[in-house]
Amino acid sequence: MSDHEPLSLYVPEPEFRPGDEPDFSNVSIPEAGSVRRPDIDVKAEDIHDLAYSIIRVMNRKQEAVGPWADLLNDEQVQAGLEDMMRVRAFDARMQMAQRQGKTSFYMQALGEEAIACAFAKVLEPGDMNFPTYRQQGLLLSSDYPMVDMINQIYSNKADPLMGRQLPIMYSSKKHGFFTVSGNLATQFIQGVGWAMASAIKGDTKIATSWIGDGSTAESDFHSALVFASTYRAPVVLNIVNNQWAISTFQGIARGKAATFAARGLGFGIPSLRVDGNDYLAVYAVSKWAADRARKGLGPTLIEHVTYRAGAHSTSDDPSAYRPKQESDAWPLGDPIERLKNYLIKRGAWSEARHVQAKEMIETQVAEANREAVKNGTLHDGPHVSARTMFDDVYKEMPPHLRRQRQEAGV
Amino acid sequence: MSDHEPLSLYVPEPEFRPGDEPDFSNVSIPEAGSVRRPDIDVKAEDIHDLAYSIIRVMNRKQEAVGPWADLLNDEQVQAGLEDMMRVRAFDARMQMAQRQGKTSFYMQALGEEAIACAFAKVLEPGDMNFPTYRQQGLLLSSDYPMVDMINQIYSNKADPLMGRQLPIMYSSKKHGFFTVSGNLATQFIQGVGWAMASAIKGDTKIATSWIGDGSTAESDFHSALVFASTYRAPVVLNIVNNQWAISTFQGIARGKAATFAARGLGFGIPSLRVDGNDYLAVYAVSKWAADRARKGLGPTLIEHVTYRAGAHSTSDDPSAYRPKQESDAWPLGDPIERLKNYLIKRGAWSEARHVQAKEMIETQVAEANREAVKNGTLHDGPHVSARTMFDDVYKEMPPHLRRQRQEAGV
Amino acid sequence: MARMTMIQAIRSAMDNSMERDDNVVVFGEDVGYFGGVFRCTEGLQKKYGPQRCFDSPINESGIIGSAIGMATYGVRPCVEIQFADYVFPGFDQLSQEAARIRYRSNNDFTVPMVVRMPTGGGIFGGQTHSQSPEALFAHISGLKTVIPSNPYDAKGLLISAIEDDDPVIFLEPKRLYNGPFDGHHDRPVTPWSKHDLGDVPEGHYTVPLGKAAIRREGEDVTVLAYGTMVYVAEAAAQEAGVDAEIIDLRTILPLDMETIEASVKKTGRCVVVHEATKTCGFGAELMAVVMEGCFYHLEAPIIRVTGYDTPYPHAHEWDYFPGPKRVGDALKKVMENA
Amino acid sequence: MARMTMIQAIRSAMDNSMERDDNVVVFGEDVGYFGGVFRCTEGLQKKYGPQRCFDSPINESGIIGSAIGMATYGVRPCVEIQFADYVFPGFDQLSQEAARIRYRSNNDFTVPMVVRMPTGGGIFGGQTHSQSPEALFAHISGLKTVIPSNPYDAKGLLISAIEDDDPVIFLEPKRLYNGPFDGHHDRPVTPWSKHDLGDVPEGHYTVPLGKAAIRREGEDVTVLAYGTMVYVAEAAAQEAGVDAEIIDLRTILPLDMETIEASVKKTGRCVVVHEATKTCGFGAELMAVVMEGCFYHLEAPIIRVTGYDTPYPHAHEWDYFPGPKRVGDALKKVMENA
Ligand SMILES: Cc1ncc(C[n+]2csc(CCOP(=O)(O)OP(=O)(O)O)c2C)c(N)n1
Ligand SMILES: Cc1ncc(C[n+]2csc(CCOP(=O)(O)OP(=O)(O)O)c2C)c(N)n1
Ligand SMILES: [Mg+2]
Ligand SMILES: [Mg+2]
Repeated sequence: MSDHEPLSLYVPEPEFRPGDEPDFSNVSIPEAGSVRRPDIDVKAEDIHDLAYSIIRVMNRKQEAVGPWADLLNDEQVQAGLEDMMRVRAFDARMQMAQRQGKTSFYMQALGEEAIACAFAKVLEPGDMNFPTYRQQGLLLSSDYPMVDMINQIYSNKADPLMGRQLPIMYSSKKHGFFTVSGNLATQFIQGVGWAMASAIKGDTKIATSWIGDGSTAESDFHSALVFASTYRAPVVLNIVNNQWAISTFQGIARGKAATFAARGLGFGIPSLRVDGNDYLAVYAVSKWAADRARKGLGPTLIEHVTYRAGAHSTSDDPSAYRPKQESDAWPLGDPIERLKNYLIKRGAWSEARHVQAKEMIETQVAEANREAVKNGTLHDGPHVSARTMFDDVYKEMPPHLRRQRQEAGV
Repeated sequence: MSDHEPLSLYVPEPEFRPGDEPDFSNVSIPEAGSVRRPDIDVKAEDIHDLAYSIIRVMNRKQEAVGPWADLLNDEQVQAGLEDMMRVRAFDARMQMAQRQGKTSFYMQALGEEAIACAFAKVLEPGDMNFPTYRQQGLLLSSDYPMVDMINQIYSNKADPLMGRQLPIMYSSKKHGFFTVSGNLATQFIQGVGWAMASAIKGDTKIATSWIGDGSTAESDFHSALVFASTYRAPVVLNIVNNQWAISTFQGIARGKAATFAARGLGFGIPSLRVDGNDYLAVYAVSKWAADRARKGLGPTLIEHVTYRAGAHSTSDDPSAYRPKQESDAWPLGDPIERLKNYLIKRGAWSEARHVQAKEMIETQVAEANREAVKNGTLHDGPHVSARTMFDDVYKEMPPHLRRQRQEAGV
Repeated sequence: MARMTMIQAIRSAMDNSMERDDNVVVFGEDVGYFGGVFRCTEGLQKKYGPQRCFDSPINESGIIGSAIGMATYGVRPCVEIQFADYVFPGFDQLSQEAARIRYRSNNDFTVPMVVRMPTGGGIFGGQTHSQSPEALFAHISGLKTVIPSNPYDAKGLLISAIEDDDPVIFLEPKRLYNGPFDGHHDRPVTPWSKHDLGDVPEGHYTVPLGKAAIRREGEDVTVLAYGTMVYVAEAAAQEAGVDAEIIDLRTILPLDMETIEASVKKTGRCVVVHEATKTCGFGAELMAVVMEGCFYHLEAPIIRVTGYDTPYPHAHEWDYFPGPKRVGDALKKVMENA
Repeated sequence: MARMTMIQAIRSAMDNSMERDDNVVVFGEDVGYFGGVFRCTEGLQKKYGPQRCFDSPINESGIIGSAIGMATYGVRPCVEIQFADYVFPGFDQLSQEAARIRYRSNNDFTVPMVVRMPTGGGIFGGQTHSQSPEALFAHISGLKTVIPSNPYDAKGLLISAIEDDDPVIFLEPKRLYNGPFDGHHDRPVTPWSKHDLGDVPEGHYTVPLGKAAIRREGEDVTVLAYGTMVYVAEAAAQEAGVDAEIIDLRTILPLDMETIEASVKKTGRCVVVHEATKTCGFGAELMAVVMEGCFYHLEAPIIRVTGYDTPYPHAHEWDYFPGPKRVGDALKKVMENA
């Protein structure tokens, strides 16, 4: 027998479950403008505090304040607002399309639109994103054709990926969007490798890797930090902390201490947290990080703090594991509403113009959808020929696949 | 064309290569006794500094000083000194045995003896180590029979592991020594799982996981930190930073920033660095961590700073990649010399007694070796019957293995 | 006795096991509060508390590695990998650790552990929710690999797996969770509630590992199949009018050679069917052992019908899936050959 | 032309490739300053600088994952995994990523990458320095897998692999690094300097992937082998006095079916040999394809001689290793069967 008290396993639980009244009033959120903006060549150890704080630009009065403000003019911000509105409208339309049986599966970015949309604006042609399945905002904020996205989602005969990939697993080298993987976290280290290649070649391109809060637990998150810090790779490492990983709250990946951003500090990587629902803050922090990468100062880790307002995917129903009202109670608000109010306050936007913009965007989305439907949908076809199923496993088809294709009679 | 300067890949290099004169005078080493000793229920964020410092007890005058001192009486320290001497003598004998062809392979712990030897003393019966291949000190400081170790190394007929395992990959549940794996880092998360099981069962046993500096780059280091922090597992996570991973210096695993201990901070795990060549300091810090685990306060990460004074293994020749004198120039000294001098200064040891102890230990080792040789050696045998090669793949031998054994005619 | 879906049967196996043995613990991604994305662990956390059924971080190496540690402690973990496609970050822990710990430690440490995972296609899951990696496990000495085809077996085999003292891979054909799917994707599937093998005792029982079941007796040709392919083979045999003897292997390692050999020696012909890619799939091993054991009884070359050697394509799921037509053609061909 | 060991030939392949193409980069554990634990990359860092040949952190998933990223950039990484036994932490990146990126992106991104690793036993490496995992790679659609058996091929195949636009696994039988080992562990090994296949051009040349080589022509039985087993088979044939046709597969995927079929159709008998564990090893696939292609020409069942289905035991290395005695017995047996 032992003299010691029995041990017990601690299993973290979220604060609120269905039936609870979510109340985030005890969550301390730094005031907008209150967090300092260091020079880009700062050492990681001199900004440990930034990994525990939240950089915010828009205050409650809808003004942009503090050292991270004033990087974008009104026109740019208007475009950013429209980008976010486009993502939301696109998501809503595709969500519906899935319900209608046009595709097998869809994943929205509801509530997280600011992150990818703002980030897209700090990149230059030739840079490469290694995204997850929730960064459609990167494509929708650049000139990637919506109809191609929908063709992919419908796996139809015009699908640029030949019906081979799950819906939303886009790929576009030209638009700096690495082929999305269904396997979590693998892209995080691949982006580091790509950035290392740019440095090896003496080029000027940078990479960005993306990962969700839950997926930071995966080993490739660690691989990425090890390689990025060792070789000072020109990469921006983005964590999108939307509080949930399917039904699992972020405390299972994080424990109940420190922050996701703080994971970078042990590697000497400058690490910052940003209000992910504040378009202006995301832009400012992303720009800071991209500038570091481009200047050869190495990697930066950014934790974008946001909230997954929708279901994980069309296969998920969050009411089974979190209160329905949690999304509304979430203290960082809605990114579109906030940016809209900021512009209105500046006199650079109006309710009327907003309605108008929304209509215009919804029309664009509807048109793209109509266009795509002409090329077919998942269950009704047409698809590309089944014969193509055997292509591109290798650059040249080896004899055994030729034989199998023949046997398949396609 | 881009407006930016070309990037280039940074590849960390050690300060000294063969032909260089190693000079560590610019390495700042905190004075013995200068680092504070927090309460064991301290929060990780309140002791970030301890992950960047080095806890030391023995000063240059061979006295034990400061808040981490005075935990062991002279008799205990004498035993500790003899433990370290036993490891060194054992290693020397086995190194020679490998050269004589008695075994295929050997790995010394030369210069690192204090770590495992001191750590062994903070454990209680029933606790479990998940060691690497360089923690023979754990066995040699407990009552595990040396002759069994040698039988294993010689893969002879008395080998407790039936000749199945590489030399030095010991296993002894009874002595709290988990079966050593050839695959790096896997044990680090296994130890966490074992500790979780103890907590699940409401038991009082704790686990300790061990890993080398180079192996912290492996993914299972991350898995261990994630699981240990999330479930507050009763485990002590030990990093033995002996500066080298075969030919690769620790800067490749660590980059050239932060420390290995700092990796724990992003998980909210209290993380400390200790002078691994200071037996008294290792004991004190290990005790602090073991107490935390036992009291249900969760994991602790310890970076033991030491130097691999010998070759990586009998297959390695370090003169190809580091200066021969580097080991002597290394500023933390030799653990045996230091503890010996401390005891002499206290009047609890003498040169004569040291010589005597050394002789006695060498005799014990030689006797154990003679005993083991009677059971055979790798190339000359005898071994256990080849028939046993088919046993214990499963608890019960399935038909296909029975058939294969029959075909083998053994 | 109750009618259960395969999901309910699997849940019931864990429930019974947790009730009988305090050492059984269940964890994995989303398995705790929510009860798993396929709901196999629903209600277990509520019943047994979060210390025995809990959510894990998304780290398959961590799930398997920590389970190994627990198992060596004496706890019996039954962990879930959300999809078989996601086991690979944990493949090192499985193949290099779990599989060898008993052997390398000479029984000093053992790993009684079950790793459950949904396998196979047929749900438009694309290349990352459809794979059938059984052959990779079968090549690793020290692992056992089980693939049930119906609720009764699923429960009995899972209880056996949990009670087994070695690591067991438990592959759940996700297309069978709700009913026996015969590959006719354009027809409704009979739910398990209308199928005899949906009759599942509520209490404890076992189906032994390493024993195949003959699903249909026949004289003309032996079909070796497991999981979903059992029903595809049944449909194919009927439609092709071939008197096939259909063997559901249930456990691919250890393999029930006795049942296989007796059947092939009787029929003199053999067709091997699986959904996994062809090259180096488990079908190759089946062809090899049948050749080794029954060469002089074979009246025609063994034919294998498998997934093609490409990733599992999303839109062309039904072109890829080895359905009743392809299996039926093979049955006819093996009958023509001589 | 120079006499080279297999190590020198492999080094020369990388050296030539780095010289011809700036995009070729080499990295891995201990491969930079030191030149690799088997010295295959010795001198490359000095010649091409640390940006093109460097030490990596000990993280196989990171090595392979970062190489994938580099390859999609346009660089051509040739990375080393220190031992094939240690590839498993990177198995997810290889099997789920490298293997499928071309396919899933419809050629938008491609992965021209080589993953080199020493394979096989015979050096008293125990269970973690002796494994032969080729079957696991062969089951993954999208990977090519190469196993050279001599310096000439090693160099030519490695250059082909580096120039290939798809991911290639390059398994180096470590027991052959210094000479052709025929399994007679108690006899001295001829060094490559005394063997014709040690004649290696210093410049650029290729040996195509997917083409087998007939090492010995014969009439009685076809032996399918690769790597070390080629020499074991040669010794066995000679000692057993069987006129064997010995085929060195060189590339196991894609497989040279033409050469295999022509030979088996000629001899009517076949023995398959590998060092890897038996169940679901590549030998099973070879038996399957030979049966599919040559059933009616087979006069006896194909026999496979392989490692046993246990971990690779340290002290019993020579009981485990499928040496000339076991292979010779199989040759005699296949000749007796009819
Ligand atoms: C290797 C792997 N394991 C598990 C899954 C299943 N899975 C898909 S998404 C997901 C949750 C990811 O959560 P998070 O990283 O927070 O991203 P979010 O969905 O919130 O954007 C899981 C577990 C997977 N796709 N890959
Ligand atoms: C997964 C894996 N990769 C690579 C190796 C080869 N290897 C054995 S020891 C070693 C170096 C480990 O260095 P470190 O962790 O610093 O431990 P030390 O030897 O210094 O005690 C390497 C690369 C291995 N055993 N396992
Ligand atoms: Mg999330
Ligand atoms: Mg080391």
